[in-house]
Amino acid sequence: MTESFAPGVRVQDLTVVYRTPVGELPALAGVGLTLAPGTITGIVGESGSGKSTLALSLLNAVQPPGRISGGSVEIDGLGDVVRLTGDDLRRARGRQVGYVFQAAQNSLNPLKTVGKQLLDLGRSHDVADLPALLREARALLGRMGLDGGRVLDSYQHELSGGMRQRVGIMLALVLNAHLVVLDEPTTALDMITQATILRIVKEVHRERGLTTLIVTHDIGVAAEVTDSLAVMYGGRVVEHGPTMDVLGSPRHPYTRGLIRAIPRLSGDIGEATALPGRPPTLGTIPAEGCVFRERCPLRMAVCDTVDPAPAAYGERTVACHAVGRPVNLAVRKEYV
Amino acid sequence: MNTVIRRLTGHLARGIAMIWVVTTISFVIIRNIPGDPVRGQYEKLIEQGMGPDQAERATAALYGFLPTGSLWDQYTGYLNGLIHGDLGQSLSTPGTGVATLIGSAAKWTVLPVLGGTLLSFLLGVTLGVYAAIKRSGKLGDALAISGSLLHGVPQYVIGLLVTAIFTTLWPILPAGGPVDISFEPGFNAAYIVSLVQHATLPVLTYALASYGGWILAMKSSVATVLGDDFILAAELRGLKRSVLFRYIARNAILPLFTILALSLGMLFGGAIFIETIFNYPGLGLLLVNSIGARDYALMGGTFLVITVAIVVANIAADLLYAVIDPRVRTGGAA
Amino acid sequence: MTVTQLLPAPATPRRNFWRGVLRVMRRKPSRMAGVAIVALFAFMGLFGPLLYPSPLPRDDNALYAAPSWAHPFGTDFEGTDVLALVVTGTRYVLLAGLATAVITVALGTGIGLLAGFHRGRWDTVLMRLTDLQLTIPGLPLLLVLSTVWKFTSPLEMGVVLGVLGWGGIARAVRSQTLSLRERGFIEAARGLGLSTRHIVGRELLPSMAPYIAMNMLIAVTGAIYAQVGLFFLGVLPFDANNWGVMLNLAVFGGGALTSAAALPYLLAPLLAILLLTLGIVLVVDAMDEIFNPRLREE
Amino acid sequence: MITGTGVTKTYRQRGNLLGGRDVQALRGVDFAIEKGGAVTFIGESGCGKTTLGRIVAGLETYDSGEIVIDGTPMSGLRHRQRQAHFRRVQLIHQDPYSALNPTRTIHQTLHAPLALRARQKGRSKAWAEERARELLTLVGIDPGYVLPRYPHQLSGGMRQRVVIARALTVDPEVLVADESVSMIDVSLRLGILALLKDLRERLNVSVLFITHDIATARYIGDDGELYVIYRGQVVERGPTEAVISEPVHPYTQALLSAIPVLRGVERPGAERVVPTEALDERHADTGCLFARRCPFRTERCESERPSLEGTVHGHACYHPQPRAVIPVEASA
Amino acid sequence: GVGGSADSGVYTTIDGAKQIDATAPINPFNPQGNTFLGYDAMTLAWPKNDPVDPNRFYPGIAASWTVTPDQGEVVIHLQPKARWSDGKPVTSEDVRTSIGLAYTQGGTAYAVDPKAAGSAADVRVVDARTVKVTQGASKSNLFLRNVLSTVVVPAHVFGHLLPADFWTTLKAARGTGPAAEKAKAQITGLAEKVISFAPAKDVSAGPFTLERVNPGEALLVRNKHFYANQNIAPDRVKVLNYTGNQQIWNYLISGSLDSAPFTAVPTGVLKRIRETEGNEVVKGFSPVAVSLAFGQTRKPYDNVHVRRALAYLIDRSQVTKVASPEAGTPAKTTTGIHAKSAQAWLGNGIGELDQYQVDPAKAAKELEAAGMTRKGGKWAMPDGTPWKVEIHVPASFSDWVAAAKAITSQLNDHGIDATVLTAADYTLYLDELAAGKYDVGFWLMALGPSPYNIYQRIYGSANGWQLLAGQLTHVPPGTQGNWMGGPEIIDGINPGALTSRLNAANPDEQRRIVGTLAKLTNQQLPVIQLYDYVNTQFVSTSRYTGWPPADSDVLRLPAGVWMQLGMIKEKAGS
Ligand SMILES: Nc1ncnc2c1ncn2[C@@H]1O[C@H](COP(=O)(O)OP(=O)(O)OP(=O)(O)O)[C@@H](O)[C@H]1O
Ligand SMILES: Nc1ncnc2c1ncn2[C@@H]1O[C@H](COP(=O)(O)OP(=O)(O)OP(=O)(O)O)[C@@H](O)[C@H]1O
Ligand SMILES: [Mg+2]
Ligand SMILES: [Mg+2]
Repeated sequence: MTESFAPGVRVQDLTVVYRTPVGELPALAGVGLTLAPGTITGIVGESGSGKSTLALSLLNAVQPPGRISGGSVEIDGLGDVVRLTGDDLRRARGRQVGYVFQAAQNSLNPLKTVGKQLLDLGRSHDVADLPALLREARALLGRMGLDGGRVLDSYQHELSGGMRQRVGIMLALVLNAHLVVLDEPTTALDMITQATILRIVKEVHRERGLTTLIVTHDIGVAAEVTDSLAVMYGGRVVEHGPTMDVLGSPRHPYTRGLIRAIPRLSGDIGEATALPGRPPTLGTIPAEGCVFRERCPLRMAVCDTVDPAPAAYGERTVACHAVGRPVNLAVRKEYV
Repeated sequence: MNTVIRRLTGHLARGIAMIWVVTTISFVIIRNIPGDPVRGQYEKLIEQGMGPDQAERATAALYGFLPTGSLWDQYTGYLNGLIHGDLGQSLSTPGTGVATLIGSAAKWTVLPVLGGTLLSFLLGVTLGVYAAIKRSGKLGDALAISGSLLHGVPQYVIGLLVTAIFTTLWPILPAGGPVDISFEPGFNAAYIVSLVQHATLPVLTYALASYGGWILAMKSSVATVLGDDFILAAELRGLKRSVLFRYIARNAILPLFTILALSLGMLFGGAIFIETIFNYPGLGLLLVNSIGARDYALMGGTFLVITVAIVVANIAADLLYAVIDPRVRTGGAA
Repeated sequence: MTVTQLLPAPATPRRNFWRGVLRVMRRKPSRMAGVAIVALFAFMGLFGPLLYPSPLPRDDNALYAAPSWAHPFGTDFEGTDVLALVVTGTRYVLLAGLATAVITVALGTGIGLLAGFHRGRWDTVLMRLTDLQLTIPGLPLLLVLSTVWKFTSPLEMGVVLGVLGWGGIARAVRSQTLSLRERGFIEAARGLGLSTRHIVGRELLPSMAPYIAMNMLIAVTGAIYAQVGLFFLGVLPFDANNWGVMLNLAVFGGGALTSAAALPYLLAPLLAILLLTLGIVLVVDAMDEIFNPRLREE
Repeated sequence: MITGTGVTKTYRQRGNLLGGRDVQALRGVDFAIEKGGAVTFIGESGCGKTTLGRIVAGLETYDSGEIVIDGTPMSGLRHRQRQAHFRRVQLIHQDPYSALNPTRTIHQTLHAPLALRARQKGRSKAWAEERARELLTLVGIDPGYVLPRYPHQLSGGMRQRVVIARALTVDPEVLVADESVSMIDVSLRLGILALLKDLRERLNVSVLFITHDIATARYIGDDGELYVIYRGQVVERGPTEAVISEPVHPYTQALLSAIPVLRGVERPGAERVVPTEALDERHADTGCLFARRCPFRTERCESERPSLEGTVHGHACYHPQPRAVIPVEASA
Repeated sequence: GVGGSADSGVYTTIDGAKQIDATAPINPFNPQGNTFLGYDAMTLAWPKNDPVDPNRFYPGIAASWTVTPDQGEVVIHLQPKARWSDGKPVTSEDVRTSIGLAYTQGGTAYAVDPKAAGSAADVRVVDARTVKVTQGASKSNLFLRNVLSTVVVPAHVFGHLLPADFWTTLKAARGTGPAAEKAKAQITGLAEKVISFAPAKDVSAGPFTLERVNPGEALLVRNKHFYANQNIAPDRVKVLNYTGNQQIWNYLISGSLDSAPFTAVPTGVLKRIRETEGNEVVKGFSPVAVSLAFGQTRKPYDNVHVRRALAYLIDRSQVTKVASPEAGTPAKTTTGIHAKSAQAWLGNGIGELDQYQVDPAKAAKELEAAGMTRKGGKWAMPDGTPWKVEIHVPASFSDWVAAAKAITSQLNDHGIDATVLTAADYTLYLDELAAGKYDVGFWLMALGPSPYNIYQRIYGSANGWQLLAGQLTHVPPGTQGNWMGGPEIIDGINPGALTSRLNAANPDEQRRIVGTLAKLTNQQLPVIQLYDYVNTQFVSTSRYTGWPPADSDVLRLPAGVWMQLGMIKEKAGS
């Protein structure tokens, strides 16, 4: 009873709080995000902006001391994941939603061979035909350019970083999940390996007809593979739209600043500038008003008091008071 | 394979050197213990109600067993004996070899030590997992604190309390000795039941005194493993709780096995209080008695055996780790 | 392009160390209880003997008296108040415990640091020494030593227990040192040409402080047990108001485990041990947070 | 000025039960760091970049070859003398959190080396205090805010600046920056790069920059030199801009090809090079080290090892060929 | 379990004399040997617990005996029905072999040295069941006692340990010259072989034989060839190890012991023991007393006034109450003799002795007489230095520790600074005591009934008098174990010489000497007698009856002997 379609995902008004010594603080504040079926969506943002928290929420797997305190995550064929509990939730994980972990380097049990862990996975999801599962795994690994038989017989420490990451992807897909979440799939890999993994992600996505979510802090990575891109800052999605559009003509001042801060191989060095100030942490996110205002070149009075609501501009969603005002619509020339 | 042998020989060489040093130190200390075994025996007999003449006769025999010669000669003689596997003759039980005495005592130490360690290990590990999982709750706190507390309470205190409870207040278990002599030794129900009954209190005391330590060790080990990414990854793959539990438990227990091996070694010498309180005829009691009787050879022999046990446990712990951890077994850093 | 001047974040007042400690303590009431218990024992150790006349009064007509208002824990074989014995006996026990802890920690930390910091030949030699210390069966050796050596003062007792017990800490401190050594800040300090004394004293030691402090407290309890245990076995010199001697006399002289008459005499020192352990355990619980500025300040 | 000739380093891995293997981290590396210059090393993970950085900073020994600091060869010196020389080279760690002692405030951290410095220079305590503020201001942070704080109370960017300030306390001539920005948030990264460049200009310090993100190399020293290192061997070397825009060695080309393209802003280069295999340390090291993975290899590559050739823009390859691999602006 | 020992037909007791060691041989000559006196180890006869006369016996293997008045010749008649547990009869040859084996071990009656007092000169087999033993020239009035105490072992098991020419060698050894020396060496050279000998199984002439032994217990089963089998009620005897009073108390409270040897019992525990159904306490005479002994060469204890002052200050009844309320009686006075024997030996003479009742005034006078001074309520030495009384005791003797503590408390009350110092164990204590390291220490004494044994403790080797080859010499203090360091002659009396005379003296002379020594001891106070022990035994009437009554003269003998004598009967209906 596996779905053979790419599910759509609708995240609405999602709020996640972490319990800290000074009380519960929101890591996600009313996040809304839609993943169109069959697309690759990227989430970018700086460290601590809530990317992983959002990714985990898709599996209702926010770890204590955090909890989802409001909102919903509707996944086609599963319903509202936030409401799922117990065995239903467990079965959804792995079977309907595959997750490739942030630190895939260490996402395998060091004491068991990959094959044994694959069998554990199969048994946990009541797969009747385990030999078939092994065959499928070998095929997937082979598809990603690995010797399936050898990899299944290996322990984690016998595999290189890139190989581990591919094993992670295999484990996320082997039960035929059609929604795949990849959290920082290439962090800690070097350039060449990263390029290989990204290529594999794209190919597998296409071949299997998946809905894919990639979380990364590297805009380059997102730009390389995604169809649509969401930019997060301080627990909010500040801009979301087709990747080419968001990168080509960023509207939110943060997105703009971020792109300008990326060191690039070509172009004028002098054009690049760092954003002033520093990214917020859980404790320094302002309680009211726009979270970005401290670093914003377009700061206005209203920003201090009112948190801008995301507004749709065509295919784009932007949460900024300054966007939509004619004066500020002008996009910097060099990026057009 | 060559390296295995090389490593093992290295271990052995170091172990033997260690044993030699400890033996030498203990030899020097033991030979300098004040107290004349002959006079001690004599007065002891008198105190036990024997007439002076009879006591004199009984102790006269001891003279023949006293070591003679200069300290150096005694030392070389002793070492020479050791090399030939001869631990010497006991003074307090003349005519009996130290090896025989130690052999019979070691038998009795192994039983409660193994039983007690395994029991406390199982108990502590189980509760430790629980304490780690519930660590932010009141129960976890309570378990952790009671673990530290129990870990802290000395064996003799627990031994005393256990004796008071199970032999006086509520006399359901024998107060001492290894086994009831009424039963024919061998593989028969009555004998084994008696054996178990007698071992129960020492084992219980040991288990109670040490399971707190296991709780703490396991708790911190589980906490580390719980923080490891692969556990969250496994959870996100939707693995069953039982599988997940096995992942946690196996990884958390691994570092504890080496501690287990080490503590088994230490225990051979550490059971003194328990064996004294329960009159359990193991190595600890043998050592205490041999000190009381100034039985130099026996003291030295017991000391040696205890030291060897520790050294062997150290080597075993090291090898064990290499065998059970694939990261070490198949070479390569994790 | 110029260097961006970062916006100053809202200034937080510079916090006092002790305020932080207080905050850590307040976080869990059990820790306050722990501090109170340890303080109580410290007080008894310092001033206990001054609270009672010396020699302690005794009552020939109330041998092994039952607990009462006058004698909350009854009296001993001579009719002396048991509570008074426990209180006045604290000093010896604590002093020996402290002496042991100081020696254990000083030797263990010193040797561990030296071995870990210098590595190479020093390391090999010191670690062999540590192995040796760990191989020597401590309790059996203590039993043997007690016949050679008259432990007349608590300090002597502490020295011997300390010399027999530093190995564990040395080993742990060494491995901590080795791992800290690889941390950037130690390497940076070396690269800056700071003196070894500075690196060890100012950079390494404070990072290991919670660990050392914890070990110190554990060493105190360990020493107290070993010491009380030896007195209990009766191999150490007699001192009427020593907890271990009290245990010994209660059990072997008074039959406390057999009849109820001497039970309070047994229970009083036992409770003292348990209470002290509890206090120390509770304080150790807070140790990590006290020494970690991050946990302390939050 | 620091030069290295034929620097070699082999790690002998202590075996566990099954024995270990030796890792050749550096195989005869030549380099030169000019005063006030910028030298960048790039390469895949494990190719020996960090090892080289640590050797230059005097934190690691080398097996053979020679390092000469201002004309003094290091190998003949005693430990103390060597240390004094190496004090002129300061390493800036990748991880700004572990590089600062969490139990010490920034004031304490900066004060220790400054006090030492004050003593050497015969200056007063007040000088040290003043200098701390000066240095913090120099690296672009507010001394009043930072000095009394513990590292955990600062952001990654601030911590990295403090680390740099600390390195500057001893008036170094060379800063070795090993992946110094990779752990810092994207929005702050440029700030640090700009700072390093600024220091080069203002204080005339040289920077040895180690990174796997080639783009960042441009921002420190587009006037500097770029070394591409592969399995311990320098395979291409030249002026930064030249190597980036006209890479000659297939390995360099592969590295540059792997850099993600900012679609919407750039388009990929036309002749991207993809290696045929993943890096494997166990590959034979006869012949060209890259041969196994090289799409352009010939028989010669597998038996003979090319050495670095060329003066301004050198490369170690039998089939050098410039290829257009780097992304270019989408429109311009 | 504990209940297992309550099986009918099993008699459970504790052997207080030694650790049961499973590896030791079944050999009465081995100090740890697995034989149990009165059960499977038999002596010729069993000494009665008489306060005065050491030569009163119950029959053992010897059914009867005759002795000449000077104890020159003892003729022993064996039990006519006595047989070994393997069915062979017990013969005179067995006795002779046993005596031969005893010679290899040395001992008073069987000393190879002909000059030793009370040694046997000749052993003659008169007939199959009669043996005659003759005493050598240097006579001892303990000869009969020593001969009758001979342990008898089967010649067909132990006989091969003696070489065929043993008796000729012995004869040669009792001569003089190099040949005798060589023979002596040959005989003592046998000692180790005899001790180490481990018979495969127990061959006993007693009521039981050893069935098996483990490290803490031994099981004996009935010997069906025992000559008085009709007297023996239990089928089996379980002997438990003695490890401490604690353990005995527990056994008693659980009701699992049929009888237990002497143990010190605190009042509270005694009450608890009595509460257990069937438990009874039997008290009797025990010729042992505990005292405070002085190193008389050490200042200020060299001064008799100081010793007397201490005697006047120590409240012996309070000390007894604190230390041993159940198993001790405060010493009536201090004579070196147990109060009960003293009554018999001294009669009205007791009244003339100083009782040393507590009397601070007298004590102060004595101290002043010794030149001691009182400063700020504290007594100081004549030279003004502080006086600190250090009382030494072995840590393992809890009643001694309590007594010492009580004494120091009393002394402190009277302005004398006193502390208790313990030695880690008894062996160490004895060693340091003998080395003369202590001022004041505890000491066991009054080991009766033989007056020689009693005074030998005070005026024997510990005080400088050595009996070597029948010759009495006095060694200076601090040498050869002379730790008491008393003068050789006091008021014209040489107490050591008198003591050694007790050995051979006739009863009248003995009485005179004892009188003199008691008086001397009372005045000179080489020791202050604190309390006399009371033999406190526990028996249980729940399984057996017929226990010896209080003050019975069998009380100090093992229960196995009580059985032989037909005392212990199975309780009807149990
Ligand atoms: N266990 C936790 N306890 C308290 N706060 C937490 C916890 N985990 C995350 N947070 C906080 O929640 C916020 C979002 O964290 P999250 O891990 O989702 O960020 P991220 O965008 O994935 O960052 P990174 O790029 O570093 O992975 C951060 O401010 C973080 O400090
Ligand atoms: N202390 C060491 N002991 C043994 N081998 C080492 C050691 N340090 C580095 N190596 C090995 O030397 C080689 C070069 O390592 P180095 O750290 O210099 O690489 P790197 O280029 O800095 O890699 P990365 O990009 O991952 O930081 C690697 O194969 C590494 O495994
Ligand atoms: Mg994340
Ligand atoms: Mg590196």
